[in-house]
Amino acid sequence: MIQGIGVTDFFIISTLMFFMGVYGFITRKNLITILIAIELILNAVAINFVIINKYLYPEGLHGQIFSIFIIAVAAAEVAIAIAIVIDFYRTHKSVSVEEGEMMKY
Amino acid sequence: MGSSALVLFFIVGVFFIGIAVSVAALFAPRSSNSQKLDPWECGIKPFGDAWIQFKVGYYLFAIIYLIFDVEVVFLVPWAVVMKKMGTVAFVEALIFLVILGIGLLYAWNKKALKWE
Amino acid sequence: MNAVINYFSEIIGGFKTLLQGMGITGKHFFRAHKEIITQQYPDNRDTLTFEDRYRAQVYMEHDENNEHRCDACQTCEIACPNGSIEIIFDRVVDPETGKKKKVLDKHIYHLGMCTLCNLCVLACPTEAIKMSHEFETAVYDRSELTKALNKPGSKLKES
Amino acid sequence: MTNSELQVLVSSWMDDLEFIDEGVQYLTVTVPKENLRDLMFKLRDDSEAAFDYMFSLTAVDWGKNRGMVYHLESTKYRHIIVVHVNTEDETLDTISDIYPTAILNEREAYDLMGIKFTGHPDLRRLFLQDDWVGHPLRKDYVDEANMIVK
Amino acid sequence: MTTTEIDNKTGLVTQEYKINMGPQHPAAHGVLRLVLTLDGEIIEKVDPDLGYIHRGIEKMTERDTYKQIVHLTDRLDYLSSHINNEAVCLAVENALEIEVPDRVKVIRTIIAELTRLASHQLWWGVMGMDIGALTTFMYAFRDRELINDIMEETCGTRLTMNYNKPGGLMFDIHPNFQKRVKEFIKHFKVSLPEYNTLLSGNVIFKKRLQGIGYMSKEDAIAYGVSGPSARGSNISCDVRKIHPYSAYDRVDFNEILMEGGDSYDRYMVRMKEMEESMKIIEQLVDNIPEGDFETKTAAVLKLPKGEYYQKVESARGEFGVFIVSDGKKSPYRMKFRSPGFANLSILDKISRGHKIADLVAIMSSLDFVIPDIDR
Amino acid sequence: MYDFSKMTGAIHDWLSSIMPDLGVIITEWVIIGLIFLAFFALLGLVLVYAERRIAGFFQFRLGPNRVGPFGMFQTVADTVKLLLKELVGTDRADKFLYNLAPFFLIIAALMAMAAIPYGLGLTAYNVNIGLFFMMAISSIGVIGILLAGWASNNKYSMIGALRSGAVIISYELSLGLSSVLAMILLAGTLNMNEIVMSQQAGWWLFRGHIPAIIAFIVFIITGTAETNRVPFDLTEAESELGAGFHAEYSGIKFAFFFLAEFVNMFIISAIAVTVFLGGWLPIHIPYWEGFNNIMDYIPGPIWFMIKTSGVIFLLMWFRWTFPRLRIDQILTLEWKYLLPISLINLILMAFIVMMGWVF
Amino acid sequence: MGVKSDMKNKNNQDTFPGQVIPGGNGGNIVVGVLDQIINWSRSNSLWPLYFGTSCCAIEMMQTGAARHDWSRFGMEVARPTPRQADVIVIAGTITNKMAPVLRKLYDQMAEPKYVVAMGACAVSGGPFYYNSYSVVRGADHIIPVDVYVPGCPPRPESLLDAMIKLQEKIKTFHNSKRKNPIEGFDEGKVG
Amino acid sequence: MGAQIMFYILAAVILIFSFLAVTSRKVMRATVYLLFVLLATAGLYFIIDYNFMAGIQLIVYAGGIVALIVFAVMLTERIGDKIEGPSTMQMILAALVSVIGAGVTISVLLGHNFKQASQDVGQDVSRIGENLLNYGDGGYVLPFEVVSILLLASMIAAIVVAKRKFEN
Ligand code: SF4
Ligand code: SF4
Ligand code: SF4
Repeated sequence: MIQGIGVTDFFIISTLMFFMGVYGFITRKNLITILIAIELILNAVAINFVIINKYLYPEGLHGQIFSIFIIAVAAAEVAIAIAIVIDFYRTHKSVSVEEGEMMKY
Repeated sequence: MGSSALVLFFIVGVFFIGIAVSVAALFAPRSSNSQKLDPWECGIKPFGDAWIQFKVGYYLFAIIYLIFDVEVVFLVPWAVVMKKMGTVAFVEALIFLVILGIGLLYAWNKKALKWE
Repeated sequence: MNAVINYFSEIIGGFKTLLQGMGITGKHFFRAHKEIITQQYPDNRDTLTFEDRYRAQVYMEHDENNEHRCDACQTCEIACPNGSIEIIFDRVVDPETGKKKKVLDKHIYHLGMCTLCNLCVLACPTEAIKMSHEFETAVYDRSELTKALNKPGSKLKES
Repeated sequence: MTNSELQVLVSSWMDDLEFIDEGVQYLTVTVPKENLRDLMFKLRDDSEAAFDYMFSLTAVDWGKNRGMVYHLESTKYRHIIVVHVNTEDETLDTISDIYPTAILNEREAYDLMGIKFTGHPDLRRLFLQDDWVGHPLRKDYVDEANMIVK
Repeated sequence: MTTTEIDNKTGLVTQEYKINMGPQHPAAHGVLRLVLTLDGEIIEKVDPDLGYIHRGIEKMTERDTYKQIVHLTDRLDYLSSHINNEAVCLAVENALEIEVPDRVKVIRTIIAELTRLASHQLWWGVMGMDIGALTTFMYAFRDRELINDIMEETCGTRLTMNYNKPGGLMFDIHPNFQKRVKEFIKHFKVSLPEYNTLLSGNVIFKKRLQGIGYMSKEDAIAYGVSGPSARGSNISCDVRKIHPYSAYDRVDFNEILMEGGDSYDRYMVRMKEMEESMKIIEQLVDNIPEGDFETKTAAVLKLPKGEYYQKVESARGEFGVFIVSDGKKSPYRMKFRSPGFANLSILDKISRGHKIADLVAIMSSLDFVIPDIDR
Repeated sequence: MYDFSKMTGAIHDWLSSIMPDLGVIITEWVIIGLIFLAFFALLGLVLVYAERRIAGFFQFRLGPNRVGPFGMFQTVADTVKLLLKELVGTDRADKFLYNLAPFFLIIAALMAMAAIPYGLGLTAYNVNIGLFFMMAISSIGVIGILLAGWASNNKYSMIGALRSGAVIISYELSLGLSSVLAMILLAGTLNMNEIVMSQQAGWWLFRGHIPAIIAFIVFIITGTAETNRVPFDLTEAESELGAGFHAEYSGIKFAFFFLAEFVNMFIISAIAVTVFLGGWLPIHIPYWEGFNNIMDYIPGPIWFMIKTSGVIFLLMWFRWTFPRLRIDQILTLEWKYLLPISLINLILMAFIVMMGWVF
Repeated sequence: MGVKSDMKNKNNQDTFPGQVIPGGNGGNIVVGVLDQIINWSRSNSLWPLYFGTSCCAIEMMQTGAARHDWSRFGMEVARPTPRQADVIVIAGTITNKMAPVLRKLYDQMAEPKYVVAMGACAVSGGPFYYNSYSVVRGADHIIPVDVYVPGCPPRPESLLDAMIKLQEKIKTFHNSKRKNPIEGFDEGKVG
Repeated sequence: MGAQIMFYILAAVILIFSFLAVTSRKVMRATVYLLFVLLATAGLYFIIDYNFMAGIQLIVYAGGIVALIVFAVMLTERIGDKIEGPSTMQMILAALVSVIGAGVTISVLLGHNFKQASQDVGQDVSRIGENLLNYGDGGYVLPFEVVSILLLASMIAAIVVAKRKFEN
């Protein structure tokens, strides 16, 4: 536990990170950058879980284990997403969303 | 030392490179000419950029790797407590491993492990 | 089942060849003190010898009276495939016979171009030029490689 | 097959072949350039000739005209024939589809002798730079800049 | 310089990915430049760009005398320099109908086989390096040094010996020659099995070469491939057997033939050829007939008008000399049929669909010497 | 067994007696930083020198022997030269990433070195997840290689980087799965020091039956691949790709890659020693009490270094013997041979541990 | 393309076609302590570029091989890329087509860089000086050469001797007064 | 003290690079910035002594996911090109959404008083392991096995997608 740093500080960081992710998710058109934004969001959530575990319920492990699952899910998601991105790229020669919409992917 | 060691080594690394590079940048002789900054390609002017799409079969390996990587992560806590927990842990991990083994076999079967 | 057996026998067979290879290199490593064949040039400069026929550059033999045998016949110049030899000669009138005769002024030899093919030496009718073993020929300036083979002040040996 | 048998065989295909007897080692035949490809096909495909191995292609500048000298050998019978073909206007038919080994060799001939092979898939300079002027193996080639004549 | 198009079969957007391999590249064997068109790491097209070492030797010969030409051929395929010399000398001797003494023939043959051994050793070492085994190079060069010593002792230089001349040899052999050759053979009989254990048997090496660069018999003939590369595809093309010259008609040796046609077979042909070369040398070295080492010839040789062709088997394949003479002291036109040139022409065909790493292996197995190709 | 934590503790106490807390921390940091930096640099120098000399002995030659006694200053000269060599790169590169790439490699290597147990109490970063930490940190280095190859905008670098990315990440699996996990099963802890201590009765290599030996072999193979050395040196693959991913780096920046390669080799060897060969524990032979007692007098760090050198020598031996594999063969080797074998081996090991069949 | 001919005089060797780029620097006997250290390190760590074009390359390889072993001088680290190399040993003939390549490689090398011309071809065109239409008469028309080794090919000891002479030359470099020898010589124009 | 400084530095790194990651115009750079964010997050875990979490963060995120994204970028991007930025309208909208969302959340967070636990419980991998494999109360054995199914499924999905043949 860090002296002088409260749980709220962590939450603020993760919140900001989360909403930056949201911002990126909305504004980006490139599939890979969208993926990056999603990663930011997931990471923010994972931080939250860990911090809740650490600061609020240190005896338990739920937060941590939950984070681990989040990371696992994130990995699975990225794996599929990248496969899709590359497949998308193969068919459309671009990874921009707009073209994807055009082709009714 | 606790995790502050990591900070220390981070700083050491940055300093190490920083100092070395700045010594080189300050004291090394320099020259310039019109060809120096071309990429090296066996002494011939390269055809275009290297940054064009490069089709390789590598990425499938990277994807499968990621899945297995997560598996390793899950197995680490298991490995640590395996000695203590005995049969239960063994059986559980066995199920876990078998399921992923199926995945590997599937990939093998689908020729995803074949380089193309 | 066969596939499984093949799978493992392949691994083991492959492993064996790898170990054999390592055996060869390992053998040489551990016998290195006996087998090292490095000649430590330049430390061995004194003991370094070459075969008699070794050709490193052309030179002209001079005897103790500073006399050579080249009569400026230019055979070597013609024989040389790439013009590494140039004979500069004077025509002097022989006082006895009254005929004009060539006398060597300079036997120019371009070491930087010579291919050490030995044709000039074979061609020379008087065996005036030979091949030397002087191999430390590196220079900083190319013009040093152009030499006059006859020493200053040398004369044709009367025979 | 001996040379004379071969000569009989080859001359039975075409009329306007000339055989050279003076100063040659192998059976040597001169073919008009129109018939070159026909002759080559025959030489390769005829079961008795079976010249499947072309081991040398030489472009020669004869002064008044230029030509190619083809050396062929049969890997089956081990007999050798030499084919001469001359051209006045610097064009010849390619034989690179008959003998793929000619692909590079004809490029070389084009590069150094300037003989143009019609029908060659990719007739570029082979040895010299693309902007080189002239064809150096020609007898009349002079190059003040790059050549020091002894 | 990239073009984009959609490949209909796979739907992949393929771009022509062109990459220069050479002229300055560790695997270029000198200065061969290959322009590779790649699809990922797969080679789609190999376009050799020659001429980086084109020295115009054929033009130079038109101004040199026949005796002078010999030393230029050293510089063609410098690894079989002696064999190249021999080709020119034989051509000139045939043209002038000079009968060279038996002794010359035998010595020429021995030295030619030594040259072949040295060339194959170097090839073996470099092949190992190309495949990634760094030590083979040193092992090969250790043994090569011994040959170089013999060469230096008898011929005067180590690499470009210029030991032949029309009508005979430049010198007689050195008195130690036979002894040292025998020593070398004894030494190399121990080393060659080591070569095989270290590299030929190695599972990695085999996997790298087997099935790579398959060359069918028909293709090989059509492209004019000769030498060990062709013999790997089961083509009997050894000039030493078919058109024997020098002393090859009196020695007993096998022409090595392999069925497979892939890089490993080409490799094995050369490995076994080394044994055959040793066999030839062993047969001859004790039986060098007494006699003169040269036939006296005129100072300036003039070939009668006509055309002359002489083929010999160099370390890389069939080396030919074609002389058109107009009766002067220099040839009217002289053409060298270099084995590497023909062998190179098939490179594109056999390396398509392979990977870059395979290309290096294929190039090694074809054993190029670039000045030989460029002339 | 001498416990170095006593010594470090004493230094710490002494320092805190003469200066305030902050001062103590800074002093300790400076000392440790300098020690590790020096060790790091020295390691690079010595390993490069050793590699060149050993290569020489494999090849009937001497290797560098003219600069200083036995050529020992050869690598020093090289370093000074590289330091004073111009830094050139292409103008077509992505400058920021191009310059960033070496940091990943060097810092990852440094951090991994921090977690290695050199002796009892001699670990800069003695963390409870030591081994896991090493794996984690080593997976960062690959990003450096990928970035270096990509940012150079050189086709050879690009191919080299892609290859090495594929190879390194693939082999990380076997490294983690078979070898490390299998041994964690035996040791029951992730802490490097505890792993060493758990081997007091004997090295895991011998106590773990055949699975341990298989794990060791797999570890050595994967370790070679992780460090991009022959027969897995595709990244550089001189005969194919020129210099591979660092083709555009010159001078000291290139030296970093070189250095990182050699330090990584040391790290891999150190892990092998820690996990399989009893770390800094002295060699004990059962029933040879006298011998064992003598061995005990040799300090732990020396044992550690001796064992590490042994493994490093093995890696060098590979390098100077084997030809290089092709990229698809490397991946096949990993995915079709090493990974399945590792998985089965892991289950076997788990079974053995469960039945308590360990010596 | 290629080297332009300004003068042509077949009898005078010093007027090869084109301009000769002088090998620069060196020749100072008195150098400072710092210079000494720097020069020591540079001279003892000469990493050659993989650059062999023809026959001489074999002797260069021979020099790297066990018998002569230039690794004793720390020279066995042959680098394929010019960025990391210190010295080009021009082992073999340089043709007009190769000249721009050589120049480019030299230009791409990081400072300090040295050049050794090995063999008659690199020194002067050697056997191909006369009658050849495609050979550059001496590598110093393209890049400045520090040391010339004649011979065809020079034997390994000769090359080692040249390398030692290069080391000696480097030891007299005055680093602060260094000048770039190719300055003023059609910078980057060849090719 | 030191940890506090570290926290602020890491927080700054996270925020700055998150921002750069979603605004950078070059994809490879964005990826690298993401990597920095993830590394800094791992750093956060390290300083609160959740070492195992940090390790996972490094190994899966930094070593796995980012490497994979780098691969994808290498394979798909014409990276010399910059990606086009969003339209101003879109940017303002997105910024508005984000800022409002963040504002609301933060104000809620600040308003709420969290009951921080007083004692610090040491974390060990074995504890996680025990919990993960425990099938009793508080055990996660079911999720543990489910994850394996998830991974299997995702792997199969990825392979199917990647191996999909192109139909014209
Ligand atoms: S050895 Fe040859 S090249 Fe040299 S001068 Fe004599 S004839 Fe000319
Ligand atoms: S050296 Fe011999 S050949 Fe040459 S000019 Fe003198 S005498 Fe004549
Ligand atoms: S100097 Fe002689 S050996 Fe060297 S490259 Fe030129 S011709 Fe070949």
